[in-house]
Amino acid sequence: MRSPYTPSLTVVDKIISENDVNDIKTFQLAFKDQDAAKAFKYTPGQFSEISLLGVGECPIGIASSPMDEDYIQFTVKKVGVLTTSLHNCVEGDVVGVRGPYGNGFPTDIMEGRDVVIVGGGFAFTTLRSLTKYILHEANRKRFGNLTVVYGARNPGELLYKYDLEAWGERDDLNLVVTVDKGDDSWTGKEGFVPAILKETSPSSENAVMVVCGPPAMIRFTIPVIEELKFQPENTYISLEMRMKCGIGKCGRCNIGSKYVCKDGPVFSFDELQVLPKEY
Amino acid sequence: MSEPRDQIREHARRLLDEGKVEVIIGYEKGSVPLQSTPCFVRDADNVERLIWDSTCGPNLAKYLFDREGKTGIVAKACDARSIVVGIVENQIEREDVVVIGVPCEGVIDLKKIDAVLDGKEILEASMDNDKVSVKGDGFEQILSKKEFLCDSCISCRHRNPPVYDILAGDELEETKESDEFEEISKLEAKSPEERWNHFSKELGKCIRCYACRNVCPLCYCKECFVDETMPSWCGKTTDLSDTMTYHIIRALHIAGRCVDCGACSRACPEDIDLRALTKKVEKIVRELYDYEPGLSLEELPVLGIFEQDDPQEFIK
Amino acid sequence: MGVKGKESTIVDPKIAASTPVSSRIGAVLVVGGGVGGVQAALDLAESGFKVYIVDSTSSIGGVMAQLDKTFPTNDCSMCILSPKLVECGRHLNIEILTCSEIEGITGKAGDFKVTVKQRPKYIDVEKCTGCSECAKYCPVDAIDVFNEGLSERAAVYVKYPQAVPLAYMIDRDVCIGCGLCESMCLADAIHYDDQEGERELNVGAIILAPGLEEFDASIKSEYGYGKFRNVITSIEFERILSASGPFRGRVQRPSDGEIPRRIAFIQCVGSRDTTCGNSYCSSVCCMYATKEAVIAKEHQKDVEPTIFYIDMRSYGKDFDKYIERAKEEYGVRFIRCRVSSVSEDPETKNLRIRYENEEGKIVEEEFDLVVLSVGFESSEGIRELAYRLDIELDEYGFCKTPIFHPLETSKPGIFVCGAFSSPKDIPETVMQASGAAACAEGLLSPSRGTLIKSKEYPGERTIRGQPPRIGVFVCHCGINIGGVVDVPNVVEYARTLPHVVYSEANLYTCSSDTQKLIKEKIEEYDLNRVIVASCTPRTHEPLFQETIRESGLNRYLFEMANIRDQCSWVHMHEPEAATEKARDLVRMAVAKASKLEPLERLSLSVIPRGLVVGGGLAGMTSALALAEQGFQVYLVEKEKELGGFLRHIHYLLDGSETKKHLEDLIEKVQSNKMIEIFLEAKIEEISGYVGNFKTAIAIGEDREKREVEHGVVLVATGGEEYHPDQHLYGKDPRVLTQLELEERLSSKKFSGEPQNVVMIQCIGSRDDTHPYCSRMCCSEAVKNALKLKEVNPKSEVFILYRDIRTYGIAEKYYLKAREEGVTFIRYNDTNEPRVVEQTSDEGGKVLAITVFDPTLGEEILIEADFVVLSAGVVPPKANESLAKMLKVPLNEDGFFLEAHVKLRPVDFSTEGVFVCGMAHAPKSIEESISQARAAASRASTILARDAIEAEGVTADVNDRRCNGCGLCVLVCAYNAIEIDEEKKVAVVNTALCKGCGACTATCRPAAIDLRGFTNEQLVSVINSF
Amino acid sequence: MILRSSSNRSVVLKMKEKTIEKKDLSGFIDSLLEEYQVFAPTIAEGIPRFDRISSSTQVSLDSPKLERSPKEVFFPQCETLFTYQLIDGKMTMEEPPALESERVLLFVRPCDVKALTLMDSVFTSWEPKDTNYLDKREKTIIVGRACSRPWSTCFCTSLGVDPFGKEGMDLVFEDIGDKYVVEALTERGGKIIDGSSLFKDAEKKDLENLKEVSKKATEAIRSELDVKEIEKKLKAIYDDSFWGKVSEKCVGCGVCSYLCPVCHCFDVQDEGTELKGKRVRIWDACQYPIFTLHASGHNPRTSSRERIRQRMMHKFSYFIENFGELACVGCGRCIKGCPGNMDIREVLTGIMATEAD
Repeated sequence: MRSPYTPSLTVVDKIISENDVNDIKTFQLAFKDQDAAKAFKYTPGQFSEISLLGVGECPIGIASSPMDEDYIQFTVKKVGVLTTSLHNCVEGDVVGVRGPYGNGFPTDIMEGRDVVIVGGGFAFTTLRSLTKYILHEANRKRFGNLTVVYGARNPGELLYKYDLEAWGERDDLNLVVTVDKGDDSWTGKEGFVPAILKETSPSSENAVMVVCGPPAMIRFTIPVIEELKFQPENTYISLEMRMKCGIGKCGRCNIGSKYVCKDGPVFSFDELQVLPKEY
Repeated sequence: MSEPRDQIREHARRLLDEGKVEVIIGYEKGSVPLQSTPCFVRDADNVERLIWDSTCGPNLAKYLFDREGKTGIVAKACDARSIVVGIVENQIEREDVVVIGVPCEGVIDLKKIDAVLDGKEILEASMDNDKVSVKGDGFEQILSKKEFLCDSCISCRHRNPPVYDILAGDELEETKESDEFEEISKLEAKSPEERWNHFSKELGKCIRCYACRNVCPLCYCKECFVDETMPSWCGKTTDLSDTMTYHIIRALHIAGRCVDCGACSRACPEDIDLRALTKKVEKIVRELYDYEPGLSLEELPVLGIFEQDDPQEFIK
Repeated sequence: MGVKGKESTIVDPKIAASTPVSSRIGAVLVVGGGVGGVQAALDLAESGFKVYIVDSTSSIGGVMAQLDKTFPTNDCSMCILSPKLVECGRHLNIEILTCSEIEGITGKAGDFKVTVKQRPKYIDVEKCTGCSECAKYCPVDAIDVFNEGLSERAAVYVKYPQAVPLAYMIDRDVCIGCGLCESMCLADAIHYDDQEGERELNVGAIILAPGLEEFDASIKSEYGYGKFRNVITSIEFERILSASGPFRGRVQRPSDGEIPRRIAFIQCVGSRDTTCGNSYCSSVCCMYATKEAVIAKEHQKDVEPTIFYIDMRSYGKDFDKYIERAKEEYGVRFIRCRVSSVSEDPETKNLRIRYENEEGKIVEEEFDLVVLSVGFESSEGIRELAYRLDIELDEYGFCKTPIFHPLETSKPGIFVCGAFSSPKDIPETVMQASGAAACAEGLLSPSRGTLIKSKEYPGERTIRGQPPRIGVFVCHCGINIGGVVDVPNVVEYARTLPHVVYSEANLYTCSSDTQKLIKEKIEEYDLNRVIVASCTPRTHEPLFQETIRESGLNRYLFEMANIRDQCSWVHMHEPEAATEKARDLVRMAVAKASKLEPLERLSLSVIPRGLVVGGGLAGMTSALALAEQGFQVYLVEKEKELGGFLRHIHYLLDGSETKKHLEDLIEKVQSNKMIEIFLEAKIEEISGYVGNFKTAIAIGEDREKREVEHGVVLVATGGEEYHPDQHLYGKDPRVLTQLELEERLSSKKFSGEPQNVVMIQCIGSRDDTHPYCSRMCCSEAVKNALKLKEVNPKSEVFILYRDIRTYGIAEKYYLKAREEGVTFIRYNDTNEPRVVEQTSDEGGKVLAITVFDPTLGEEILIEADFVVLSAGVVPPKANESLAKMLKVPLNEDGFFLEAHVKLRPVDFSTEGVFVCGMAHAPKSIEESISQARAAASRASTILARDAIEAEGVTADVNDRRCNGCGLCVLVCAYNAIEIDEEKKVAVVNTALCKGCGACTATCRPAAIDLRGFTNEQLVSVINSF
Repeated sequence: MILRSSSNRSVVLKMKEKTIEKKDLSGFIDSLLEEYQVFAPTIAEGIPRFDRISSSTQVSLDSPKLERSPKEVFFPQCETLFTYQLIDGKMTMEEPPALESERVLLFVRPCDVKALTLMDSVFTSWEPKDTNYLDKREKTIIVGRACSRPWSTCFCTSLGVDPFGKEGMDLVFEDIGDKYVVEALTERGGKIIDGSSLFKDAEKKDLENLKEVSKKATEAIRSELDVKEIEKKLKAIYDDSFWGKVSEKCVGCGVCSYLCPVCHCFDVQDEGTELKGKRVRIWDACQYPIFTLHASGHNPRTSSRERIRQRMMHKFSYFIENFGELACVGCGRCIKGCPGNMDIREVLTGIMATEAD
């Protein structure tokens, strides 16, 4: 009997510091056990429970794409007990992983349609997974136009600068990167995500919108989404909630009758409309 | 003079009518015989819900912490002392509270009554001055109230609220019949091993429900040490080491502050002898500093101040 | 952080005559490394002068290092002294010359050349690491002088374990030259061929702090010292009590090692004794004997101490309370008598004491141990020193000082402090030391900052976000650690620990070549945390912090594992377990180090001006002392004129007048351009903190507002005469206070008929409402009695007293008064004199005083023309509001409570605020002046800087957890925390925070963390254990 | 072995009723002990609870107080999920072994058995199943007892729980005075009494008696609540001021949750250091403020108003949505245990009486 609570062990392969103040790092993990690696099949938008034995575990969205076969990546901001300990890890340290959990983004629904990805700040991690997934040569044709609007507070806070650079050179996506406030070296856009989204004005015709970001951003983006005429059933958001077990048992991440870990974290706007606003 | 209960109602009505307070916190009859339940009266028409008798156990001072607006509160002596501690510790604004003090002859410990009923359930009960009559399926018994008071009430030395705005009922004569620390002295006389066994047995029962902490007016920390995770001071399991850590540290945190209201003991669903810890700590503070908390608004918290001649036997 | 050179405008004319201002040397020589010398040196060095300390012994510390506890707080003497010694030892601008003596002197004030002779130590102080290996192998057992001969030590020795400098020396008198130590010393520090050396020091001023010697008790042969083994001196007993003493704090008697139950203390051995030439009082013996009695009782419950005394001279601040406690709580028996003889029972070695009790009966009592409370006296060495420096001594061999210049010797530029000028206790010595430093600073202020070194550091490397890269340096400490702990094993082990990227062993990690090596390794391995596993952070942490700072690392990225004092030393016989423990300790240090963060030290600019509150003697003296040093001063006086209490004092014990001195002083203050005087002024508000105070003052009748900014505050609010309501005072014009009597005597209103005068002591002192002794009333009464006798020798003067407290040299005048026929009658506090008006035999109305004379055993009646009440000193009411504004405490009696009664007698725990004069406690003119100068000296250590650096280890409040209960505010000794009433959370002023951690420990919800010792760091240490 | 899960309960058999004399009960229990781990109501230190017994003498059927719920037999308050140890730089993890033998849980009331079936829904109705719970649940034979002595705080009947109900039991004991009527409901239940000479076939009189007793007991339940369509009601009053009032006296302790036989929320914690320790799960309660506190400091349920609402919504609305049943069995433990005498019956009455504002 293998308990669903027992993690598989992975080794930290690589640590990438993502921002200037260095409180966000991407951890690239490789499973120690090949069977576990094979069993770990995920879709963009899913998450895993990351463990440090002796410290605890917490759920973290998967930042790599399912197409990245040799490793999985998690981008972690230093906020709590576990994330702080994780930040103290060095390459070669052992980290437990169980999952993947959650529903992930509805890539099946997106197929054959335009995709608009809107992300702000640290919440871009699973959107990056989705973007990478769609952009993969094996997948790209299955989707229509891809628009990515991504904003951060300042240039230093932008995640995945290496990806953004590579994506910027491609012509099969419309990448719009913005910062709230630029600095001397910043030549890109300045402005808040909702405004930039409005300016970008992607078509809602046969399109699916995915949005992730801090509550304030979401609040101001919703009117823009409505203005752009994206239907609630075609607009998806990935929610943050305090989770523990990740598998719908421990009872703390519910919003109404839904468990964010099991039934989410991705919800369409029309699903959310019937749920209490307790998040 | 009318009954304290009627006086409480009268004062409550007046305070609400005159707009002196927004709410009166008092007791009303509970849903279970011999239990009262906290009651929040905002409308003068509802003051008849308020009661005062020996079932009024919960320490209502708890509800003053973190409350905004003018509040009237029915406070027996120990509740009033908790309020004093709250004021002294900057948690309660004196001017926001109207204390309706009630001299108190002690409250009933239901667990003690249950113990003598041997499994029979009380379905109805009534009380007069010193008797409690209980009725159930096929039995009726009249009990002497005095024998079923809470332990903290038996050793109580402050039956009159030290601070109040209005006094409902007549001041009572203070008694000093028994030795307040008798039980503690007995425990102290035991060998370390016996004491260890006592505490292991008692604290081993803990289910970490935190009822003791949450009913205690003085446990008002925004984040309790047991809940803290950076660092984690205390394991969350029911292993003896964890439950002991929890209870001992809690006792230390209320050292010099605990007024021995007994609310924690009454709240404990596992009947743990919590006062063995809190009363011992109280005794130590008394012996070292000759200090009793909650008696004066002027006195600073004893463990919050340092004086040159403070005893420091612990540093040798 | 540099030190400013300040322009001086006013210079004492006496000094001005010495050396031109421009060529004064910015260095000071301090002779004597006791607590006085150390304090003076620290003050001077901190305010911008180079300091040399010359001590004749092998290390500094003096007598205080030998004491066990100190009265009246029972603080451990070594514990409070040692930090100062360490600070001295590592101060960049203090050079300590041990085993040295002054050979000769040339030059004059401002520019002396002093020749110092250095005896060989046979050990290179620079190389010696204090590891103690040499002493372990030395085959010689010599008498341990530090332990007063009660134990033995090797020929190669260090005075005591905390000695500064912690370097051994060889006692060549007993050394047999076997060479064992040389072969044992891995530091290569032993040089048998060491020669006597000579140094010439060029200094601008000299401070003498050589202290005094204890009286040789064998001279008083009737007490049997030297004959009976169980008769010991108080200083020997002090060593017996000490935990580091010969018996490790166990009270036992020398003859058989048994615990003595009955212990007798005989007071005034070598004091107040004309038979041995020492007619002065040694001032401290009553207190130290009581303290020894109390401590003995604390150490051994069944000890029954008895103190035989003449007068209980517990005149100091809070001393009487101590005596009361000794009686009440400890059951110490006090017997007032002079012991006539001590004899020994040859069998039991017990001692029989013969004495005459109060009823005049001869009593004989047996004791197990007799302690002789020996006094102080001048020594041959001190006389020699005085001779070489050409300074005058008084009749007792103490340094001669004018009353109004108690810190000045007869030679300009040479100052004195401590017991050398007269017997005194530690706080008086410390005050005088700071005061003497102020004198030197005043003289040399133009040269301030010219000879000091300061350090330049490279810019700090930023390590934010980098994973920890820890380097571990494990010290062999010769074979101190290496001989027990398997150091290579620990080094290997350290390498396996998380984040450790480098690890190595050093023979002596503290040696200067290792410092270089550490810096290289930091560079080579890109280390961002450094751990040294060696001795103790107490002595060595600053050194290593310094080293990593020189490599551009924040000093707080250093961590120490104590594998010597707490490991190899205590487990020397279990090498395996010790190695295991060393591994544990290193692992714990690594756990903490990996969580260390750089901390910032707040730099606070300093406004180089002072505010002096009170324009009396102390206030004016301190204002002038600051002005002499070139600092601007605001002097606030509540009255319309300057002068304070001194205006009511007209003459002194020796009969000299005071008026001239006072006028001179006022004139000097008024004419000093650096001093701005506010008369009839009231302080309305004081805000800010050290270096940056802002004070609102209302001046004059029309309360004109003035706001001043200043860096320090000196509190000199003085004292007032108690206004009696007893003994017909105020009802009968013939009942006067001493001040009123003095007024009359000086205005010659008393020159008529011979008068009968009765003086009653302790009016408003040592009673229920004023439990303290007012200290000066006994001298005041003696002074006025002598004056009365002088004005009219036929006058009869009676002084009714409880204890005559003419301590120190004043004892001389007490004797003189007795000789002149002044009658002293003792009364009990239970049997106070009564004063009534009655009709005399002649039919006139006279004052009748009845008093019970315990010696006669009967009540006596005195008819008097005048009754003079020796009214005590009370604190001014306004102290309370001032204390609140300054956030400094008052004691129970209403006087200001200093930071530490022993070693910080003019400081407050609130930085930048100082106290002097009678605001602190009742005291004499000399004491007020000394303390006033001390306050100026302490203040100048702040004012002399451009900026002060606040501690980096400070408290940090987590708003989310804080519930605003305010307990932290109450426990903060530095007033660094306030509650933000709006947010209901505590706010720490990091400028004031000293990082003591009291708030952290008090905070229930653990909302306060101490940076550098965060809960997270400490828990990780514990968890890794 | 019979597989059991919430959707696939064991086959319910109809077998002939038996009886056992009360005096023979201990003999029966002792015979069980020879073969099984046996859990039964006991009293230790004055606290009645279900615990493993080693002798029939430990069994206490008439406890002076309501015993602690039997949920801890399957879902202990602290349960080790796995242990771990770093040996020579290699991390190893070990899960506690599965139960080796079958267990018998004796004398559980119908309401508590019902509660177990509710808990089954949570732990076993979707993947991944909670193996820790499932293992214990599968390997435990549930012996119920009809509730012939309800407490004054019981209100099971209002929630559709029958004090003589047999749902979820393998075997049931029904008290008819000097003996019990015993009914095997599943094969597993039958298995443990098969071959025991202590059990006799029930006589007609016994069954008549049983009917009588059952009727009396049902009548003895005094509390009657109308909670029809409560889930809809709750949705309607979600933002009502009612919650502010009802939560006012709650002090936010976990007594109600910990005594509740249905509450199943838990927390996962590591006990030990980085080198060695265990991961445990511990009961948790939605009334604790930190239950939903995010690491960022955000808390979606900031006050007891939201937390009480969550508790009630979970039991009476969300659970129905997910599993079609209420997550309350009316045992009344929370009423007896609450230090402030907050009575869930009153809260329910209040909910039903509230018109959304």
